[in-house]
Amino acid sequence: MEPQIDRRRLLRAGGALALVAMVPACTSSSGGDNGNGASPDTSAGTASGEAPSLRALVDSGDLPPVAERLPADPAVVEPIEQIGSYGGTWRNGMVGAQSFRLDYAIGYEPLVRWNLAWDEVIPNVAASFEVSDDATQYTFTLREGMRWSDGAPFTADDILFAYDDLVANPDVMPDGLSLFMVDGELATLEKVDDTTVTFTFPGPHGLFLDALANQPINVLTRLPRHYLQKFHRDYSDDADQAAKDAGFSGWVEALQHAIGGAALWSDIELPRLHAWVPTTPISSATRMTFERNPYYWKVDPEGNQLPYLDGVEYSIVQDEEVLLLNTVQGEIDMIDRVVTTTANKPVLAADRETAGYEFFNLIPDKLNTVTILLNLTCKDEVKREIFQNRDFRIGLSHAINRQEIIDAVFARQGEPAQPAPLPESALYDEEFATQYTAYDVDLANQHLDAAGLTETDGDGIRLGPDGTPVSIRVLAPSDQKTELIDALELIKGYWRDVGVELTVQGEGSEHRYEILDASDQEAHVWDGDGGIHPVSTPQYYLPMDGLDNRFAAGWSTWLDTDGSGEGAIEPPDAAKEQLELYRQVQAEADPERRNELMRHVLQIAKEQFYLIGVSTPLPGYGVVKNEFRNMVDETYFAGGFPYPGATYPEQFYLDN
Amino acid sequence: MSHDEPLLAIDGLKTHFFTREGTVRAVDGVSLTVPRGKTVCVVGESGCGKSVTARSVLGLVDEPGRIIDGRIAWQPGAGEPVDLTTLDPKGERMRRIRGGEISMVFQEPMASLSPMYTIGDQLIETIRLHLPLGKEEARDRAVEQLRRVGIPRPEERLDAYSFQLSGGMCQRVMIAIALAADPALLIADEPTTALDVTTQARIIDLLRDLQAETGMSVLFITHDLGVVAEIADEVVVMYLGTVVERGGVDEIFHDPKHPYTNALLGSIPRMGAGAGRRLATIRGNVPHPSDRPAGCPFHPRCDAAIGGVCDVSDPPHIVFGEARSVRCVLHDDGAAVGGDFRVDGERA
Amino acid sequence: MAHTTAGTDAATATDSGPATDTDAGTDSVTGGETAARGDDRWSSASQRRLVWWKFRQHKLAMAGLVVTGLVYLIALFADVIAPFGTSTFDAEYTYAPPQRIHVDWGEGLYVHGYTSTVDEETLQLSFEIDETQRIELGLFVKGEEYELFGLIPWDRHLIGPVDPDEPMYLMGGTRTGHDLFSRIVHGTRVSMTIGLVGVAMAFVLGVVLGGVSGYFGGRTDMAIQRLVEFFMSLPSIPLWLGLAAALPPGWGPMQRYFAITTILAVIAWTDLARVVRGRFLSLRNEEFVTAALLDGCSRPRVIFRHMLPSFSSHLIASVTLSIPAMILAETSLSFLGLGLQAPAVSWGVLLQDAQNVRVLSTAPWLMLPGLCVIITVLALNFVGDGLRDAADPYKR
Amino acid sequence: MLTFIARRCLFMVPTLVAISLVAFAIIQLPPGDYLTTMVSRLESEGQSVDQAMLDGLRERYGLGQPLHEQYLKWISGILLHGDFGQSFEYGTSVAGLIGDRLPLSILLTVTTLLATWIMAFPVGLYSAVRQYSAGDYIATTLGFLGLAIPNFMIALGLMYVMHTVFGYSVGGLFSPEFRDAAWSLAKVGDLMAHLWIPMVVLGTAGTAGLIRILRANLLDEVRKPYVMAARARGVPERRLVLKYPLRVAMNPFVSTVGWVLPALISGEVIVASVLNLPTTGPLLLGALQSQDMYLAGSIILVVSVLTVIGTLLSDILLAWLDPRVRLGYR
Repeated sequence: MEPQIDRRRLLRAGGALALVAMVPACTSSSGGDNGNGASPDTSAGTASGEAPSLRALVDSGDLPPVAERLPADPAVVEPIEQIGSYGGTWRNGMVGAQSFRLDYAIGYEPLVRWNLAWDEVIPNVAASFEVSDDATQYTFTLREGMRWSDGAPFTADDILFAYDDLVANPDVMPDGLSLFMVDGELATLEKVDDTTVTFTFPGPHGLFLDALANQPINVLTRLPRHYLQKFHRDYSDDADQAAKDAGFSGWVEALQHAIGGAALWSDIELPRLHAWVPTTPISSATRMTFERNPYYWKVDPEGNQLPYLDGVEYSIVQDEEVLLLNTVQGEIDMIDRVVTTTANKPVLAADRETAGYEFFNLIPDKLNTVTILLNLTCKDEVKREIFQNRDFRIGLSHAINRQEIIDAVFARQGEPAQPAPLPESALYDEEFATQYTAYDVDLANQHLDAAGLTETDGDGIRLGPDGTPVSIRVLAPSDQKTELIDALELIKGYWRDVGVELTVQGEGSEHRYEILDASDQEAHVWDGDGGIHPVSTPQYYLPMDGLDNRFAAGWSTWLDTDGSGEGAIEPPDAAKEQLELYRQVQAEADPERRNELMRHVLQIAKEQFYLIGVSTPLPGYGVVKNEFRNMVDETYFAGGFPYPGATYPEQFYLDN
Repeated sequence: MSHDEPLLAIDGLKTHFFTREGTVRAVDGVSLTVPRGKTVCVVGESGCGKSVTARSVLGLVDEPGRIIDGRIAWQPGAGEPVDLTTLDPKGERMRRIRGGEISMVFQEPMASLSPMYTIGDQLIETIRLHLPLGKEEARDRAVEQLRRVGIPRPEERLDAYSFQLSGGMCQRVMIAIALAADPALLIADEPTTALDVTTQARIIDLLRDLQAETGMSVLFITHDLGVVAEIADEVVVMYLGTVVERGGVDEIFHDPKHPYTNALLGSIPRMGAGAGRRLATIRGNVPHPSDRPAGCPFHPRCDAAIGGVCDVSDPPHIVFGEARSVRCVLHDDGAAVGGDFRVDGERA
Repeated sequence: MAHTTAGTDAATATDSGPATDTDAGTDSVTGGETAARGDDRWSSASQRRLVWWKFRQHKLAMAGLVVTGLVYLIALFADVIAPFGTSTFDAEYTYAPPQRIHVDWGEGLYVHGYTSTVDEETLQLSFEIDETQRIELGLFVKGEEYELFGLIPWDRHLIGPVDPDEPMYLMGGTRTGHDLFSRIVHGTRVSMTIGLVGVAMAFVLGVVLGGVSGYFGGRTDMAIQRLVEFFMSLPSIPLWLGLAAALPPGWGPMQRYFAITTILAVIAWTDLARVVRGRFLSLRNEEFVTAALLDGCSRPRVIFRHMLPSFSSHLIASVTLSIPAMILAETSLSFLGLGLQAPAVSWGVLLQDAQNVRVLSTAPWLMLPGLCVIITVLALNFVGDGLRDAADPYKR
Repeated sequence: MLTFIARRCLFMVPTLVAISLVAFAIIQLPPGDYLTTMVSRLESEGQSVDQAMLDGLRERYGLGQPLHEQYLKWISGILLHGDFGQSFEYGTSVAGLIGDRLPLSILLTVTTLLATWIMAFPVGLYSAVRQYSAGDYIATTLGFLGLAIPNFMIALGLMYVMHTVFGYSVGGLFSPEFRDAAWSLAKVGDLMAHLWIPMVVLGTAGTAGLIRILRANLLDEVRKPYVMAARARGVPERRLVLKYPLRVAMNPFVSTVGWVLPALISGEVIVASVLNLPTTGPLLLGALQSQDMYLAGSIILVVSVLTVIGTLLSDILLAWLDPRVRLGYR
């Protein structure tokens, strides 16, 4: 629950790209052979380098030689700074057993992944891929001779098992996974040969590759058939018994456990494709340790098997202050979350010299520091009518003294801005970002008057059409992002000055989501996502299903169900048009055309002015020890960019 | 009993309590003697300082009380008497006197025994503190002591706890503990007050028998004149921290000199006296020692008080004989003094 | 918490043993011999006065009483004492260190303003005293309007800048640029009353259940004892967590406040119940109770007119000792983020902001609410301790 | 004595049943369940959650079933198979998780309790024997200070001071070099070097409380007639205090044994979080916050059962110590 989970974003275009790793692979139909221009195809033959600890095992006969462990065409990772040396442990930490931290740091080995610049999907586990022009067929070519961490071969059958026997098996997953669906129908998977599979969707699915690359632990590359088939009724008659022996109620539960992903960190026996495999489960009391995967399938340009680092160690602390103190004592090699908050920056900065670390930048994919989402389909019809009035929203926006909030709450960082694509984004629109941000009480009053709220009561609060004072109860998180409530407290005063009452309703996460789910809020506050990548994170720009982005649940229900869903309210034509445009985005295979379509969606969002923002999101930062090398200077912090996994942890090394 | 020196002689004892509210003169110049082999009773209403006097003897006065003046001469055998007031209350000499030479029995037998230990434990402890006996011998002596105070099946009772015994039994145990080391003086501080009447009588009988048997002296503190009549050889009447009258038991009962003694006696119901007759009561209450009246402390309640005299000057101490004296202006008259003196002289 | 059980145990423990400590026999020296009959002030004084005399002797307790009184006064007059309201802030003064009050014999009190800069790289705020900026202070100055006791509109503040828009940060600025001093003063209200209200609730529960248990004994006692035992064997944190998290949605600060208080009371009543029961058990067999019953007094009358008053001072002592425990519990709850929440202002809420290394290293003055907690709890404990010592004035 | 113990054991049964019910109920009180927690966590990371996956999980965890069925499933698992169920968050068996941490909790509790006694005993004794002396006032003030400072403030302050002044590696019970080492004298020494901080933090309040209790009780007892009587029969002063009143004044010490565990575990929740100790407290806190139902419920249950057993032990100890209790006179 650190207050600052809000940094995700992307490299400034063109910045720091010298470091790029894998050669850009073909996004569309041109499927290269191994997608790896920088390295010879025959790297297996030259793969001489391996960690001394593994060589010892090879020498003693406990492990096959490295050439046999690597696939025929191992992935070649271009180091960010230079070729590293073997050894050392990456010391990291997390608060509580939060397995998703591991997903991001260690688990990111999907079929295809994002490049460092976060603008292109490139091969990973798949050596190459091919997309049909209509974006309905996706063919992935796997690496021959690639192995799971226990030495068993990884083949097309593993993908088939993961998909056909688990994800698409109604006994195991009654509803399937939406990732593989178009219009509610699952794709079909076909095995072309031992290293080739093809997904066929019932309709165009232009964002399928993006979706695969967005997920830190995608199901297709982490469900080993040889290990899990003992739990599957179709493969083993004793599946139920095996599941019960393993502590599950039955075979389905055992498999669901595996699909859910938690098994990755609780079952250390589970074979995987990651650079490091755990030696202790996440349930260990104080720390979780990892050691290198001897069968890891990536090499550096000189043919040395990765990873460089021998292991990873996560200390599991219970309080973030402990982690902070550990960090300033130089006991953490690289950390980018939890302790690296804006508030902690002075503390961390003070000890940079003594502890020997530096900062690196994180560009968050956040939308804004404070996004106020009036519920445009509020259950209170009077308020709904008021909130839907664009002048009302413009008036409220002009009433906010953004600079004062920036000074008081956000450490004087950032510029006044609306929730809109950020300057770093390809879809940046200055007018969208800055419209109505001027602090002008007179102008605010004019707009509010124009909204028809001209009468006031004795306390100077404007009266709504029903004669009651206009008040907005804003739902806010009480257990995280405390700056939101701080900011609301200030906004309360500004709005009071223009005759609108604001009350803050702070709630813990669970209850907050319940309220949002029922659309019972009058308004809520969040920071929001999609400042960099509106295409993959569009939910704050148009009415879409979701929780934190719920500003018009009635409309999105109407749009999703063609007006038949419970609580559906017919949206204005603008919103209908937005959704129509976005559907085209989803079906479009060409990224450029997607951006073009998305600009239309954003144009409408700008005109509609659904949400009120305060300022540009604060830049994030991470801490990296001076001897911890091959770490980028700047990267993105975003839900869709599984960081730090996306920065190739396998090529990190310790420089002694 | 080879010499006439009294066993215990208290002279001008002053024990004051220095509280924040002021000084409480609980004992203010008490003098009395306990002859060898005799029983001396100290009588008086509650709050007159009898208990404090008794405790002062053994140095058992708690903070914030202090003996500020006077002598307590203790002379158990031949040789120089010891002034108990000069002994360190926590010192070894005083410790040996307590329980060894002078024993004390308290008002509440039940509460005077620790509930956490068996009575045998506490009895044997006392024996071994004062007599050079081994464990077994001490145990035998303990059984003997219990038998001596009339406890049936003493061997079993040794392992009993105080709360398993009746009040009378407990008092017998206390007496057994007190007598365990053959003390020369037993101070009994209202030992029967908390007991019912029949038990009271038995305990009194027991004490009398034991005294006869051992020849020890007893300083008996009570407010019950009936008990006094039964066991006392000599009587000391106290009022508000001072001795107002001393004398032999018969003298006190038959010829009380102090109006207070008189009044006390008047408040006892008498057998045969007219059933319809009202008991005399003493006017008013005992004042708090910190609010002691000027002059004679008893004058506000005294029917015979002489205005201008009793409330102004301290009453004179009139001595009629070795063991007979009174503090009252009424007896400062030559004739009266003479007459009484003679009578007393004959009796002494 | 550990304090709760330990703190009030003493009162229970004193009633062990068959020889009850209420007997004023001749055995205890001053008490026995002196406080007997006689129409002096000792015997004629009511028990309440006796307790008071005894209490006065305990110097620490008296000091505690004075401090406690002051704190409650502050709570009562918070609006007057605090220079600013709870929502006033100055964005330039986030994490501002405390200002020093200067005295100019000619012109009165003043403080210097700050010029603040932020290091773009480290985000470190630094404050320079700006000698040229002289902010005049005054006593009973005009400032923000408020309603004293919620009734009387007024705008005077005990101390404050002569121009109410000027910054005055005697105890420094908070994370959001509010005046810490004002916040502490306002927080006094919630923090001090939460103890009172909570204890009042716990008191009713404890006295009724403990009384019933102790008076009737037998099966009733058994049942209630099991209940007490049960409540005591549950770790209190999960109880707090569960109950606090279960608070109905949409509750305002006031309702939340009462809910939290109730939760604290639900946990605290067991101690009081044990004390009361112990007292009742030892009193049940006292003669005056039997006498009252024989006199034909009804049972409730016996309980409330005869038995309760005889140990009311013990009760008061126990109650006083549980108030600080409540205050501590509120801070702990707030620490866990389960207690009151901003914008409500209590010491616990203020401390929530102070629970981090940043504050310890760069803004230690934000720990001041902790000092207030300590001082107040200390004072209340002394008062309670003194009361407990004095509860039985006949004892010594 | 045997019947006494048997009777007490019998009384434990309804208490335990009630505790198991309430332990289960407490975790059901907050709105939502583990999955909503998971969703909110992922949402705050910007991840969207697949509804189908959620439904599958809800089914798998049995969260859709009525409460009483969930309870029966849980409690029968415990009673019949010793199976406390699975932790949602950790994906492993609850028994294993608790088993890893409980010994340390108990170690910490027991050492803290002992330290508390060792500290409180002489100080309380002194404070009572020398009532209103300078030493008494100092002990009283220090004791109350211990009571007055919130635990988490002591913990945080101590941690910070250790870090800034001594450059001490904070958090945890072992130095890095001993974490993986086999048990040895040096490792035990290292443990002790780390253990004192939580002991101080956890123990201060308890010590202060016990000092007060001992002082008050001893003062009461010292004034009892039997002390005077013992003095009057020549028992030496030292023995007088140590043998007689102290035995009675010990009772509350013994009575605290039972209640100490829940109190310390509650206190430990905060302290262990701040000091990063691998004990049950933080596990419980985390489980409650994420609504990891079986884990939280089982910890509460285990701790409560231990408490009830502790109470039983303290009652037996009390009976052994105090003949009045033993012989049924109280």
